[in-house]
Amino acid sequence: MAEQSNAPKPDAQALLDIFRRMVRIERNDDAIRTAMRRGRITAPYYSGRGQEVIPATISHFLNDDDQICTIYRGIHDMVAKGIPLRPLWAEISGKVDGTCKGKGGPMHLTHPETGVMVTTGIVGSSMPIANGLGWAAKLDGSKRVVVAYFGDGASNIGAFHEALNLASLWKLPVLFVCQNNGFGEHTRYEIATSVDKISTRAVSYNMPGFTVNGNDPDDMYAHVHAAVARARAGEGPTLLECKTFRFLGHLIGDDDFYMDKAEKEAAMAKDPLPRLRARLIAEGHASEADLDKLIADIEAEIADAQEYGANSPTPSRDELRRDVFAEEMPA
Amino acid sequence: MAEQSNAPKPDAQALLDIFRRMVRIERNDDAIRTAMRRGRITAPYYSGRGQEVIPATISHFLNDDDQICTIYRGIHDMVAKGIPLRPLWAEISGKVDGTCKGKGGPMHLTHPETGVMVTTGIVGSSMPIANGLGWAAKLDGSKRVVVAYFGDGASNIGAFHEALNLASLWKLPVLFVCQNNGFGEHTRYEIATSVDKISTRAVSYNMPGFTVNGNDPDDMYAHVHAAVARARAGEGPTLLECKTFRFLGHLIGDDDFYMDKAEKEAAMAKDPLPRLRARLIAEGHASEADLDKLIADIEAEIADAQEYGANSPTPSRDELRRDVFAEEMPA
Amino acid sequence: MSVMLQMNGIQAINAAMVEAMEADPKVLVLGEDIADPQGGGVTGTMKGLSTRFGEHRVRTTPISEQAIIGAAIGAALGGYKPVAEIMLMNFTTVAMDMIFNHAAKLRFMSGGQSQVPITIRTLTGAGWQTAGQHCDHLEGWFAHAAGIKVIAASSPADMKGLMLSCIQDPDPCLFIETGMTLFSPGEVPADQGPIPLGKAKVAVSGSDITIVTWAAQTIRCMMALQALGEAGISAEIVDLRTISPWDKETVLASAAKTGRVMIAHEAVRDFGPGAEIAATIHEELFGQLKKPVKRLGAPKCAVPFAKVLEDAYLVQPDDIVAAAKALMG
Amino acid sequence: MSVMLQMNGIQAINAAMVEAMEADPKVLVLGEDIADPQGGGVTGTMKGLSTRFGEHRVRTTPISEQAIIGAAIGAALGGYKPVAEIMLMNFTTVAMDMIFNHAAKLRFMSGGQSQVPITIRTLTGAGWQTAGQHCDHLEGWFAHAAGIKVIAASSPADMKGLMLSCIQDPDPCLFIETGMTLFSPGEVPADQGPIPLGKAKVAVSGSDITIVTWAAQTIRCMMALQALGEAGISAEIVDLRTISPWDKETVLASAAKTGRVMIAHEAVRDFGPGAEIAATIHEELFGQLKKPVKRLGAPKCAVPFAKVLEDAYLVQPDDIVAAAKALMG
Ligand SMILES: Cc1ncc(C[n+]2csc(CCOP(=O)(O)OP(=O)(O)O)c2C)c(N)n1
Ligand SMILES: Cc1ncc(C[n+]2csc(CCOP(=O)(O)OP(=O)(O)O)c2C)c(N)n1
Ligand SMILES: [Mg+2]
Ligand SMILES: [Mg+2]
Repeated sequence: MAEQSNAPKPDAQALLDIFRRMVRIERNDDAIRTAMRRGRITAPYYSGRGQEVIPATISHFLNDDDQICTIYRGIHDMVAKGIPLRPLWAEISGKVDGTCKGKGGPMHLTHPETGVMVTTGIVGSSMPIANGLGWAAKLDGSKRVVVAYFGDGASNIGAFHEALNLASLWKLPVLFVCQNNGFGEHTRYEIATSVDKISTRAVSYNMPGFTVNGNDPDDMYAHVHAAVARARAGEGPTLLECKTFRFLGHLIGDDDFYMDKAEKEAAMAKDPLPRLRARLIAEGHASEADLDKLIADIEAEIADAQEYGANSPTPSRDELRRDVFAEEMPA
Repeated sequence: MAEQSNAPKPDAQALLDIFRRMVRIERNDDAIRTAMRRGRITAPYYSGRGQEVIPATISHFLNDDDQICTIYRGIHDMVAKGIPLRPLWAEISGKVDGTCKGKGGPMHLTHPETGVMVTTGIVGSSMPIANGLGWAAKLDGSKRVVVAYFGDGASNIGAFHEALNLASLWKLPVLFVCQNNGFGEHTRYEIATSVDKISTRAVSYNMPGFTVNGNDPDDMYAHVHAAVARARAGEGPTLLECKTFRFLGHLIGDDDFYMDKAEKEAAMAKDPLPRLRARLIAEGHASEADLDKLIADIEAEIADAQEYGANSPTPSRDELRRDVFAEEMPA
Repeated sequence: MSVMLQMNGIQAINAAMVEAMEADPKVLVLGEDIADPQGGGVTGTMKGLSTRFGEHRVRTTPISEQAIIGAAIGAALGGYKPVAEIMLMNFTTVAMDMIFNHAAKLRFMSGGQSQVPITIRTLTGAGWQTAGQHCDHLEGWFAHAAGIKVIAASSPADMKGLMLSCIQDPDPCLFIETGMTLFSPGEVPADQGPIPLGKAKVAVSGSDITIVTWAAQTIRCMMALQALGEAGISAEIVDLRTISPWDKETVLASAAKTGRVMIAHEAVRDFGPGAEIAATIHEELFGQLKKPVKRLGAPKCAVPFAKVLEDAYLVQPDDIVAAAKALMG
Repeated sequence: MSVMLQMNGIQAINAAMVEAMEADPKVLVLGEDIADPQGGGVTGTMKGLSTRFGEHRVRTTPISEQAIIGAAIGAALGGYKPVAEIMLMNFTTVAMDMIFNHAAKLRFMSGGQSQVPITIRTLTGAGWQTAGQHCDHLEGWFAHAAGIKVIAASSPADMKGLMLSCIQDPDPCLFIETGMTLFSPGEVPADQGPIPLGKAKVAVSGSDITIVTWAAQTIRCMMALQALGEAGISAEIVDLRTISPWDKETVLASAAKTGRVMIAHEAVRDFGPGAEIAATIHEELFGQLKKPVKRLGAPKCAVPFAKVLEDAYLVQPDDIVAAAKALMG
């Protein structure tokens, strides 16, 4: 999309890393949906199926101490970042060994140890908080970068505007990553958004902005490479609009009457996951057996995590008095 | 500033109309400040001194049934629009004959009869409401236009973003008029605003946006002419950034330590009011005597209004139970 | 006797909307996903309206709550009667300036020149594991604000009648829906007309104890009735329906009759709406109560995700029975 | 005995800021007009800080309240202790999502992994004719919210001590300033250290009647003391200082002693913070009070502009005296 001559390209190792992250996301998503179908998990679940390339490529460039703020549709972002699966599963199962002791659930998964700082259920609210983490990174004199994930619909809410203006003024090391999947709930992009490309809005903040093919690891690689380098160099934020498609509706259980069937089928036919697999093999970076093994290992890890979550105890009602404040509330 | 070849130019009558509105604004502002100094009016007062050309030119194009939503610094906008001065003075004096029975005061002056629909004390909040009035105008099948006035600082708040996006999507007949006076309270433009020109932000909404010399009646005339025509034709909103300067600090009583003295003096030396007067005479549109007479008449009108406000009774405490809801609250 | 129709809250509100829009071309609808191509709202409560009345009157908006309420206010100032949806009550926080500083105050600040006849519909309520940011009960905030009425019906008939009243009311109304009340079926008279705002309903008559409640909590109080009966306790359930302005007369009459009062709401107990009602009852019936007013509400924490915690968070029928027994003891 | 300094609230808070920033490099300041080139805040309360500690620690922001609180939250998650200013309390409405859904909840929703040690300073209070959108007292809203502490000191010494505690507190604190309390002078011990949150202060001891109050209303209660004395009424004034969590122990002890209680606050009376306190006193001291608790607060309307109306809107010393006489009679 945007021109990037001499753009850096992912080598075999990078592509494999991105693929591995994508598989973890997709297998994990599949396992969650299966568990939901079987009634083993009861929770509102917003799948990121189809959007894997975006966080997988971004996380390839992130260090352990880099941070993300994400949204209700964010488990793909967290898995890409490296959140451990056992406490993730315990959390979405509402158990004490969950990242949040079962108190936050899938919409508020948090794991500061791996840089998963905030998961919000409020459209737009990841961005202002990411700024503060960026400010802290800057004050620390560190090279940390912070990623604020959000959707296309979120680009129309006030918090987007305030956050991008401040980040630009303060030259904060933040990547604003819009996962433009074409819909906000049931509403098509063009009904809600007055501009053709969300990246255009970067102009309002004197910030670089790019529209990227979010399903293409090459295009993502080049743009994320540049944006992360810019942030680490103290040159400030970048807005990346990553175009993708939401395969599974707004939330599991929603029917897709509002989607154009042909458009949806065409998008799903270009599923980036099998495409990357085919490419890895075609380009000789891996054999079918290698990738099967990689997938099998991941599936085993997920099965173990799921088991762990299922076996973890449920929280006691005393938890209602804990973590409201640092000190426990009186009984 | 923006190129407008073949731009329409104000004729003598238009210039005189603009001048007359400016004089009413300026004389009225002067009278308010004098009354405050003498302790006859006690109220926070945000003067529009220096910014007269903007609402004077805009109101030249407005019909009686066109509407404005303005801000705490908005008396110049209302006077230009034609709010009657007697109830205005009664209002700022806190009296029953005030537009709002003394309940709103200078920051919430309202006069729907002359199209002064909302005056808000909250930065940014004139814009979302103006949209609704524009929507109503459209639903009515009328040609009414609505002006949302706001400041440069307000262009950084979320409501600006949400309002402009919606107005563009719905093609609402709204003029978004930013009176860029270089400061938001004590904070210089560039400390708060990441983009050189606020008009650039129109791009984010696929909306026409122009930076206009807000102290130049010709430049204003051409741009307002086009924007109003566009709105009346059902073609949607326009963002006009009108560059001006705030002569009297943020609110009366504030000292101007935060302003660059040379910059301020240079701006005040270019006071648009005497300049327009000189031009009217130089171009032969009026004589000194004509203009002196015009000013004297306005001063008499203001003196009468001030007297009216002073003599109006104070409201009874029963007013606390009225106008909360349509029905009176129980005592 | 009028024909009774069986319907749930969604259908009842929808019926009110259809009637109101038929009767008055000034009634508008706006909100996220609200038109038919987007499903008529996430709960489908507005289904069919855009098809029937046109997308100029029933508009899907961007995710821009300030712009939604702002547009509703402006349209109201322009003579319309907009019904705006804020999808969930927690999202009123991003539109709070528009609601509190503007919608609720313009009449007063303008000395009565402006009126803002808008209805804000919003959904909330725990029980669906939507956790900390999707199901708070904030009616106490709005009840504390001047210039806005706060309504929360618990039966389909009340929903229809109160929605009709909200739409026609000359002032802003916040109409609170909950998953539980929307999905519960009930009987609605075919000719159900407007039900006056500000009037509570004695949903169940009784003599031992008064339970003041509203919204989904009314349903949970009803679920306690059998156990209360088995314990020999005759409970009078007063469904407040309008939280602000609330119906002191009905509540005080019931409280004076029973001398024992419980207030049960889903909102956090601490500094919650029940405090106003309890304080007023104590003030007005000083020395006449047999026991201090008991307030039941949520603990002071965010709504938890885990089902066991969410169950513990809510005021359950069992909690009501236990509190009633203590009041009797 | 420590040396006493004479200063007003602005100077007291400023002194707390200087001490806190000296002692802990993690303390940051942000807000509109907050750095010295902009005057150190509209009240000058932050004056000198950016010059002394650098503009990287004391940052003037755009008019973007969501961005301000968001940046504070994020910096807190990153290990800092930001003191953010929302210029006036009414403007918290544009940042309410950040405050209520995020700052106050992140600890709970993360199961204790996150903490948000921010202090939000905000100014309010009628009496300056700033009318409907500049002087509401919304502490009741925040007190109803879980996960945030609400503080409103009335004397310079308390302001210093409580500000020091807010900054060091591991949780979000809303620190409410008012024009009246900021400008009133008082004595502050030179070595004034942190004052614990959650502890009320018996500002005046008395035996006939307990008056619970806070913020500028404390000063208006003090102004009633002479007339109360002349009427032979010995009033005990309990300055709550922390509204949430509030000091039940001190309030109940005083109420039990006097048997007559008045709660006076500037906030709207209806569904206001006084209701929680009144309800609790009635619950805990049932049968022990001589009179029902009297609640004084603003009428349910927007703050009016006209001086006569604004005076009538506020709970004045005379209103307190009249209410006290009624309680005694
Ligand atoms: C302030 C706010 N308004 C409305 C919602 C309800 N809501 C949840 S997700 C969503 C759609 C968001 O769309 P987008 O930003 O494109 O993200 P996506 O879900 O497509 O990833 C909406 C409207 C919300 N959570 N927060
Ligand atoms: C939401 C909000 N934040 C802060 C304020 C305080 N405030 C009043 S005027 C003002 C400056 C506004 O600047 P600008 O938009 O440039 O308008 P101007 O006053 O220069 O006309 C500020 C910060 C407010 N009224 N509302
Ligand atoms: Mg989307
Ligand atoms: Mg300005």
